[in-house]
Amino acid sequence: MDKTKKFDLKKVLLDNGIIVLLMLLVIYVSITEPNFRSFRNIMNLAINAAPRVIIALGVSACLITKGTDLSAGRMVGLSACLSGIMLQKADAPGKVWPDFPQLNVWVVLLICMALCAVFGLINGVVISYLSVPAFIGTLGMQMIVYGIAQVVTNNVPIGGYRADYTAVTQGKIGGVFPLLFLYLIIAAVIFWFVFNYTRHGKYMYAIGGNEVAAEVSGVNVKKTKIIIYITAACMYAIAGFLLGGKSGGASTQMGNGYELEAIAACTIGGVSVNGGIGKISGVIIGVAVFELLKSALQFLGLNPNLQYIAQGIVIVVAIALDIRKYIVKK
Amino acid sequence: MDKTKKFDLKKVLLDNGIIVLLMLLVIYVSITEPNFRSFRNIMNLAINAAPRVIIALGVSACLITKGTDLSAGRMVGLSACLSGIMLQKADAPGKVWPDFPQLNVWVVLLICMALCAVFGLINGVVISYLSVPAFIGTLGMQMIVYGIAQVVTNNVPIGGYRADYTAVTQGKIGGVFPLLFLYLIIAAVIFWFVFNYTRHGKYMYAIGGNEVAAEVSGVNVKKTKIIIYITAACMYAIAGFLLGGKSGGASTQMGNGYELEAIAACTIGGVSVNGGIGKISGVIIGVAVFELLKSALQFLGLNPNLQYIAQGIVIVVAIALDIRKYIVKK
Amino acid sequence: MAEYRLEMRGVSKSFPGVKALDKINLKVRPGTVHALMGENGAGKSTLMKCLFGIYHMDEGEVYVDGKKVDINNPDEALHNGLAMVHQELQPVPERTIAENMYLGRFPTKKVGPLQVIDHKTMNEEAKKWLDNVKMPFDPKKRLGNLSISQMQSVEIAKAVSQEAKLIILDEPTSSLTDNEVEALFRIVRDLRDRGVSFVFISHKMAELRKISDDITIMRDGTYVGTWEMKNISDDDIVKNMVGRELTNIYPPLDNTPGDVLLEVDNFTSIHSNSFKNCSFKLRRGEILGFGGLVGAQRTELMEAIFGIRHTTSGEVKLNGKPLNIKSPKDAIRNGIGMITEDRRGSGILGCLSIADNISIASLDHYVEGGVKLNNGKIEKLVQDNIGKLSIKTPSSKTLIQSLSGGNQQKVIISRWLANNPDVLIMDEPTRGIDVGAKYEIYQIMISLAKQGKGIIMISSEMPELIGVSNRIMVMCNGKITGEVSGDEATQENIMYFATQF
Amino acid sequence: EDAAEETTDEAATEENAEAEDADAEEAADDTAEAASDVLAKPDMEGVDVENAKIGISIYQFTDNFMTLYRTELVRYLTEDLGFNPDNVIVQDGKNDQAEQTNQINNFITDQVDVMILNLVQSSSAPQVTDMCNEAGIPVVYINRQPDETESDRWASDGLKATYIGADARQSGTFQGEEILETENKGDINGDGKVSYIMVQGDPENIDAQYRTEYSIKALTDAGVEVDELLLQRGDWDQAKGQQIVQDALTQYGDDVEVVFCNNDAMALGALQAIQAAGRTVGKDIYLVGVDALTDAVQNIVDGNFTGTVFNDYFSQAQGAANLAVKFLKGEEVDPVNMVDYVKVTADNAQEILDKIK
Ligand SMILES: Nc1ncnc2c1ncn2[C@@H]1O[C@H](COP(=O)(O)OP(=O)(O)OP(=O)(O)O)[C@@H](O)[C@H]1O
Ligand SMILES: Nc1ncnc2c1ncn2[C@@H]1O[C@H](COP(=O)(O)OP(=O)(O)OP(=O)(O)O)[C@@H](O)[C@H]1O
Ligand SMILES: [Mg+2]
Ligand SMILES: [Mg+2]
Repeated sequence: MDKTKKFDLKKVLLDNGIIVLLMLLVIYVSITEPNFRSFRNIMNLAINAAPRVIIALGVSACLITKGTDLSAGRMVGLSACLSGIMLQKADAPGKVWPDFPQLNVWVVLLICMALCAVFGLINGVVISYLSVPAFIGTLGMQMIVYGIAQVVTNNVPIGGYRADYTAVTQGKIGGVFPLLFLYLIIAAVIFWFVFNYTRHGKYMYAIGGNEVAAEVSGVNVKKTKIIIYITAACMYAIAGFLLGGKSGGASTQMGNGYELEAIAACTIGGVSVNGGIGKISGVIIGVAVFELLKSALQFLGLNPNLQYIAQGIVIVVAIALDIRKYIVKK
Repeated sequence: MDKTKKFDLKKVLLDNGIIVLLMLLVIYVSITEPNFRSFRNIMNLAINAAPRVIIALGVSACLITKGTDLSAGRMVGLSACLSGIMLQKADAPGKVWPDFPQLNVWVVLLICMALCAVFGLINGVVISYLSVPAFIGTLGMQMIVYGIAQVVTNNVPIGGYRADYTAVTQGKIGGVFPLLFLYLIIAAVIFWFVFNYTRHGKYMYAIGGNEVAAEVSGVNVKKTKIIIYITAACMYAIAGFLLGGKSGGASTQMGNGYELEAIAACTIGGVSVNGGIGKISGVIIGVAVFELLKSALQFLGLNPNLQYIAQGIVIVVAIALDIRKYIVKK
Repeated sequence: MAEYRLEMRGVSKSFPGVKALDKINLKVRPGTVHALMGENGAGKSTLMKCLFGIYHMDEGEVYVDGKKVDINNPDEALHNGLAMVHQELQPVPERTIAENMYLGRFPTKKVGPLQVIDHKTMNEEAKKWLDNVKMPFDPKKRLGNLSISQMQSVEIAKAVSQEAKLIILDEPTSSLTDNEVEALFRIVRDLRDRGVSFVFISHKMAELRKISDDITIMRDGTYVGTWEMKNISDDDIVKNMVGRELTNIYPPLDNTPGDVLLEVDNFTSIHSNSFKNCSFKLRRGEILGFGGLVGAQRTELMEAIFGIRHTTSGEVKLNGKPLNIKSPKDAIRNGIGMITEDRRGSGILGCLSIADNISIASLDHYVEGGVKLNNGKIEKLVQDNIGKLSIKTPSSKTLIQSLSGGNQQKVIISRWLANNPDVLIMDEPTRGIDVGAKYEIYQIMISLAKQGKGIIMISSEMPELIGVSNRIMVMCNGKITGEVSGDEATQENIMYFATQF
Repeated sequence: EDAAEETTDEAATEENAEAEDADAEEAADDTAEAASDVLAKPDMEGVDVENAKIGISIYQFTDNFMTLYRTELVRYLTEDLGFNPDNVIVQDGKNDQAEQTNQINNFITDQVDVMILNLVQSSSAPQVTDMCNEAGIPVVYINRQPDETESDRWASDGLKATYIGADARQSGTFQGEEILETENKGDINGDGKVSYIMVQGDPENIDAQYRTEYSIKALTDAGVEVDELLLQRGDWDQAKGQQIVQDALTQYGDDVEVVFCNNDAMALGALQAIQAAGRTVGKDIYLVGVDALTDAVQNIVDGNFTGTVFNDYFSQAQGAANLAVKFLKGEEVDPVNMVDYVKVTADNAQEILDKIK
């Protein structure tokens, strides 16, 4: 936002309160637990963050248009289960679809994306044409998708994946640079371009700013929204595909509740739930804050019950600090 | 909103689409499953609805001020566990606090309310003074409260309740009229009065309709919001107390996810998530829709996986139908 | 009795990047109407918001009846006997008119131990004050059903009903028509005679002449001076405001209408109480004025042409070829643009930058290779417009919501200049715009006309209507009741048609 | 076929946390005589298999173990015992006791003849038992065990209620014993103590607590010194299991000798992390889970898994059905019937795999 010209340390610290807070934590942990700053742990973080960022990117677009998407987590789960089912070894014990052809791994990804895109389309139509509030529309979709996932998997956990699936999800370039991290970067760059250098992006912000005004200025609000929810759904599909491969198995519970974490991460990163405001860099920072926090708390060996409390507090404090920037001083 | 004077069946049917839909379902089930319309089942419904309505009432006030409260479910859980712990029989196996005095059951309720009120206060302050979006502030609180519940109960499920606790939660007046239903009625009447005949109620609607307007008209917006979140928290405490007694036991997972159902119920009942609009009658109808649906689906013996799908669809359809009323064609 | 009802000394206030107020003084005598004038962005509203406790002033002192007061929020302001009509309407559309009027001070009665809202008293009181401002509405009616001007009147009724010692009116007449203004003035005079003081902000010289006793002029957030109205001429006022001579209010109307550009035939709304069978023609290079009383449905008619509202019948032809317009997008694609009446509701993109607000309607012109936008070119476009309309802002990245009312209006106009349509519909284009800026806007309209564009201007200001229209259509209660050519137009003959119920 | 596959998650037996170890032994004793008659297919003389209504409520359908359990239960009731499929009603407790109580109420309203209940909160058993007995409907509790005082009450007050299940403590104990059975008793680096990571399920489920406690107890009871490097909750989730172990291996590196997981899903996640970290199970690290998911058992066969524990849902499901039949026939039943867990290691992995396939 509008910074005063002259450098003001206090202000800078407060304006970047979250980052500062976190850096302190990181520094502390790095000192007490040297392995925390090891290259491997940094790569771990990148790997853990990848699916989260991909989900958060999808959600952020919804948030920017004053919307939201509560079906994210369940779609991740459905996609994880589906890709898992389609990519089980031919001889995997208890193959769910025993005589399903051995499709190319990318084809499977596309199938999952296509399926989720359909749900995204429904979300979009329900929200824009039936003008159902996004919160409720996607909440309903959350239940529907969950039900479908259960029907598809029959609540049986999926495992015994093909080597190529494991390769594209757990592989490392030159044995060091995780593919997942590469996917993260690609996704972020594409979204950054769309948000800043396309009409779709500008329209998205305009709708968030004032839907009526956008409409009157010739923006096709309905179409824009539908595209946003479809894209988001595709991102969830990708995330689910990666998450399942990363964990070497999937169940209907996978991804449960991720939507809330994603929304929280976006907000921490400065995406306004009141629409119109939000940057890709922010989304990434938001997720990073979350993942760093989780990993730091684990390294500190904090009692798991207290970890919930700690996370909750951090969310609130982080955002309270961040909001300060956007409130016009009175 | 501009209703045509002359009676128009189609319009009436559409305007009450949810109710109509539901009535059809109810009639169908009543015919195929006679027990469904038995007095006993109707009482069951009333009993199930009671805690839900009490929660929804609390949430509705938050929604009307353009807010929300995601900590509802976890507070219900905490309150259920706490009241459970305090009301275990002296000789209950594995009593959590063995030498805790045998307090009067209503005193215990007040203690739980007081505790939750503190969390409500924090919600309110965070939202109004730190201007953290309600969604995120209460999401953080959700985690915090859950963590606390685990610390308090040490994740041990609680049971072996005192007779007086069971009496006030499961008792029936004259052996037929459930006390829970009585509590529901009392709560609803009080809220109805506050919403329609007190300044607090009017301020609440005004804030939802246009916060700046309320502010410049001299309404103490911050105070009003804080009161709302405190009251809501107290309602969750009551609901938790009742729910625990009703189920004869409690665990940290109790109430998990109730906030979303409550919000959905409110919206089905015509409480606008965009603030400023909502009636008590609507809230009750909304919850009734939910409970009737659940019970009807079970009586039909529908596969539980499909029940999720059915519920999701009903939510969306119901609200899509309801919204129509509020859209004025230009 | 103190010498001054209100005294503000050395008030300063700055926002990030803007020094909005710099040592401003304001002295209001009891029982007088004190005019506050200045260009858009001069700081009038900010000054009043500081007084009313909406903003906290960086420095300065406030005295009410000689007593130093420290006002931190509107509530305290009200308790100090101040009331205010805000420049930006603050309605709660979903609630009743009465509830809007008594928000923050609902009358209550004791029922047993309980304080209960006294709906009866509230509605009766509200009714009384509404009649007073010639707004005979049922106070139990939803406020949202009213037009902007009607809401404006309700706000006024609310302010005067507060029985305050000092009432601030920030451009109260900006969306009122003459008879509503008359009603307002009657009340103001009447209250003034009972010792109530007023601060009256307006850009309409004539009004101020009629109503005010003293005048304080501001320029760029600085204090210029205070005069008794009778001791200062209009030219001096303008000179002090803009800091330069401004010879006349309307530029020469030297455009020449050509052949028919737009043909509107038999438009009828889906709502029985709205516009019916409206037909008219707009010529190339013509500025066509639309006059009428509020509620004449001019806005509705134009919004229907623009694809915002639904019609049962009606056809639009552009250059003789019929158009099928279902949404503003269609209209814009066919070269029709519209500046809507409700700036905040359907104009500004609040939390977006000025740049985004200006470019949003014309992004199609800046696409390269099918997808990528040339943000460089867009920024240039934005800078051009900021210059051309002298929009007062620290930068093009500034959020539009932080601009002064008038400057926001200029941004919206830029949006359509950038889009460059063949037909531009302007609904109250100079609402809340200062004299200097008005002149600039008229010039723009005329130069557009000279480029062969067609311009439709809805205006409730008679002089403006007469001053810059080649031709004037007059509407009354949904029907086009008459047509007057620019040169023979007079207040009288327009009024005549405007009242053909 | 596929449903009979894998199993994750806890087979739940709930007892309060302060339970004496004594219970464990005594529980183990029960099993002996339980197995004998309850597990044998009863003759269906005098049972109205056409019209008898059976109400079943599972604490949560998404629980994979209970999915296998109920699949087998329904199959056995309808195919082997010949009950009418339309009268075998299965409900999902949605892990919400209030919800489940509603369902039980509906069963009563619906006048079922016997209920098989997998309570969300075993602590609610007293209330449920009374509700059902008032309505004259006998109850077979499965999977999550009501505490002794309650089951004793059934015997003493002659209430028509019984429990059949396995003892979660045993599953923990077996995990520990599997580590003890390795050639170096889990002490790979020979520093005289076993350094381990514990990945816990959602502790709200008592199994998580028992497995965590008793797996270690088995070691200490055998006089082995232990060192807990880290305890984290993975909530039965494979993704969390992977993430926790991945980070833990980064933090503690070679110090980690054993990875205990409360269920196989998390253990399978852990396996991904272990392999990614270039460690080899059996060589420089040990990994044990519970549930005997086919995937896990397969990994034991392939040598990527030290062991798991099979929760014998066949016996439990059939036993539960048999108990229900006994009630219908009005026979006497023991209040508590225990079924044993089965250790799964390289020795018997293949044979178990064939059984559950
Ligand atoms: N909330 C705000 N944040 C930042 N700048 C602001 C804010 N409010 C006003 N300003 C700036 O202060 C200056 C004065 O604005 P103000 O609204 O007082 O002008 P005004 O005299 O009322 O103009 P108009 O006649 O158009 O209403 C303008 O430059 C405006 O951009
Ligand atoms: N008779 C009436 N009673 C109540 N409301 C009315 C009436 N006539 C019109 N309105 C309201 O006023 C609006 C119509 O006024 P409209 O804005 O069309 O008049 P206008 O001539 O366009 O005024 P403006 O010059 O402000 O645009 C509609 O929104 C309608 O709700
Ligand atoms: Mg102003
Ligand atoms: Mg489970």
